[in-house]
Formats: sequence, structure tokens, C-alpha cells
Amino acid sequence: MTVRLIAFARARELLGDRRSIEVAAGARVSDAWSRLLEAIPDLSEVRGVRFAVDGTMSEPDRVLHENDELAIFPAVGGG
Amino acid sequence: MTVRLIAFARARELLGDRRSIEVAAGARVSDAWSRLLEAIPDLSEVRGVRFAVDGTMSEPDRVLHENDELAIFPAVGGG
Amino acid sequence: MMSIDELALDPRAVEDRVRAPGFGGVVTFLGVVRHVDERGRSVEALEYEAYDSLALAEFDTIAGEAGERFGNVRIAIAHRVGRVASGEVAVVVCAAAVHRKAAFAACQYAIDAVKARAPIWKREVYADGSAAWKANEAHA
Amino acid sequence: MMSIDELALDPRAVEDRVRAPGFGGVVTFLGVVRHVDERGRSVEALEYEAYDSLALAEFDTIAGEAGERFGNVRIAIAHRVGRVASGEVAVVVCAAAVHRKAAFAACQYAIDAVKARAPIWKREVYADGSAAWKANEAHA
Repeated sequence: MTVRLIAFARARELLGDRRSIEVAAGARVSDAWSRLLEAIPDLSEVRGVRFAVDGTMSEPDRVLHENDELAIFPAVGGG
Repeated sequence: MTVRLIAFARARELLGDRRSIEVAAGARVSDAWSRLLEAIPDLSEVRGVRFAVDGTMSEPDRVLHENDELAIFPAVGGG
Repeated sequence: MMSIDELALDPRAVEDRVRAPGFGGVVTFLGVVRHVDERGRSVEALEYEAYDSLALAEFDTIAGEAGERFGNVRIAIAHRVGRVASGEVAVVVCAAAVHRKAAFAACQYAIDAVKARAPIWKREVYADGSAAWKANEAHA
Repeated sequence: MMSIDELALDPRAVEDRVRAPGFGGVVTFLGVVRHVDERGRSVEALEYEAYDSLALAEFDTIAGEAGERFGNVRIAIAHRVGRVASGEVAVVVCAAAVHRKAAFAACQYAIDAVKARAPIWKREVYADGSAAWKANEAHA
């Protein structure tokens, strides 16, 4: 199934113009993130990566659904 | 000798249009204040009266000089 | 950096007195005349009266104290006198510092000190036309 | 009461969102871009990027928390995004309360929370044209 992608800050720069990713049915946020790290290893430098799904902050074990929007971004604050 | 007077807030209202007071040579702020209380007994209602001489906060024992400007006003703040 | 005037206050102009390169945090306090007093009486306006020269000197003293306590801060204080209608701004205190924590602390210190110590008095004017002198601290 | 926009910020307009009858204390924080960073490097501008929908929701959450902690307070937050030159205002937080103590506390709580939690990132752009992403908290 297809999951749409948006990203911010350093994650946005590294993601480039990629707008979606294909994952297996029942995949979780962490699965999508692993696929992305395989495709773009430099993403591992994103400091304290955080996720949101359809505009809601989400943990890595959140299950994804067809056409969900997965947002990827560095940790906020604390610097 | 003549001491000029200014006053603020309730003290100003009670002092009316009086602009000066005559006191003996060597008189202190407290002497001038006593003379004023005799002339205008209602001045006793000024809450926590304070004095300044020639623009500087002054204690009642400050000695006055000819043509000094004595300022009279209620306590500030703390209310 | 300090002013006492009968004209309406312009908080942005007061802020401009303290803004400077490197001062990343600017905190501004506006004291606004409330339309009811502590006992629920309807207030039309406050009438402020200042011993100008002494009040301006006190503002400078307060700014100096804030600098001793909170380091490199810039403080401006503008107080209105005369009749200030409810809803209008009676006092503006601005503090700028390199970091925001010092700016907040300095601004709060300065307005607390102004209310407690500056030779400025006020009279509440009620809707029925009566009026009463108030302790300075009571209004905001 | 909340906004994220590329246009220059107007602090007075943000204040107007929180001013209301009976709210005698209004505290405004301006976060201004500093011209040097912590290591003394010359900064031309910061470039801010926000996850708008999430950031606006977080602003609302923060305002709600301030109300729980400090009582009857009105909070407005305006954050600029895009390029903000040094000396310009990047964020405005206003808090109004009946008394000034709550207004100061609420304003400081809100800006601290915005810096720590809002999904807004920034990049320092140096005089030599290079740039670096910064943790949000670093700038003011």
C-alpha cells in the first residue's frame, strides 16, 4: 500500500522530492521508517526523529493505512 | 524665612492655593509640617505623609533654608 | 528611556527605546485601567498625578537596580498622567536582554518597583461622578 | 488567537487579540533574531519552518495549559516562518490577565512551551552564506 510522506527541516532536505513510500499491508510507522533508511541512509542523521500520522503525533508502533500521510521531522526544542 | 510649598494628591487638594509658609530660621521639615497642621488641621488625614526638599526625599529632621521648596505628599504604593 | 506624559502611550515606541542588536528577548508590560474596581464599582477613568522629577529619578534608580540584579538589561518606563479612561494604557514597562529569562525578570521587577515606590498617585473616578484616591498598588 | 505566517509580525495586533475589559495586565514577549550566535558567529538571518497544523494545535494546547495553571488568562501566539533577518521579530507571545502577576507567569510559560514543544525548526544563515539547523531552544 502507499503511504504519503511529508518531512520538515533536515529530514525534508534529506528526503528530497520523494512524496510516498510503498509498505506492506499492516505495516507500522517503524516499518516505513526502516524502508526509508534503507533507501536514504543519511536520514539516520536526523536528530531524535519524530513522526505524525495524518496530523497527529504518533509512536513508531502505530499501524499505517493506505493513503495515510506520514510526517517525519527532527525532535523539537531541548537544544 | 519663607519656604515654598508644593503638594500632591490628597495633600495638594487640602493645601489649596497656599504656595509658601513662614518658619523660624533653623526650622526643620517637622516644624514646617506642624505649622501647616495648625493652619489646616485636615492635613492630618494625609496617609503616611512624606516630604522632599528641593526634589530630594527628606526626613522630618532635615533643616530648611530660605527659599527651599518643600514637597508634601501621601505615601506611595503598598496599598 | 523614561517618560511621564499626558498623551496616550505608544507601547511600540517605548519598545523601540530598548531594542538593540544582540538583545534577543524583549518583554513589555502594559498596565490597563480596569472598568471595575475590587468592590465591583464601575470605574470610568483613573486620574494620575506624578511628582515628575522625583518619579523620573526613581525610574532611573529602578532600571539601575534591575541591571545589578539581572545583568545586561535595557529598561524603559513610560507613565501616563492625567485622566486615563478605563481600557486605556496607564503605564508601559519594557525590558530587553540577551535572553528572555532576564528580560521577564527585569520587566517584572521594574513594574513591581514602579507601583511600590514611584511618587505617582491615582484617583478612581466612578460612573456617578464621585472619586477616591487609591493606593498606587491597587490597580493592576 | 494563534497564527503562523511569513509576513513581518505586528506585536500591537497580537496584543489586540488578548486585550479585553477587566484584563488589567498585558505582557508581551518579542523574540528577536540576534546578530551573533553563541559562538560569536555573525548571523544574517534565521530561516524558520513550521509544521503549521500541528504547531497551531500545540499553541492552543499551551494556551489551555496556561489557563489551567494561572486562571483567567488570554493568550495569543504569532510565529513568523521563512527568512527572518537579524534584528527582526520571529515570535510574539501575549498574555492578558486581571492582575499582572498571572499575565507575566502565563506569558513566560507559553513562550517556554513554544520553544520546547512547537514543531518549528530553524536554520541559522551566516554572513558567509553557510547555514546550520539549530535546536529551537537555542535562540532566545
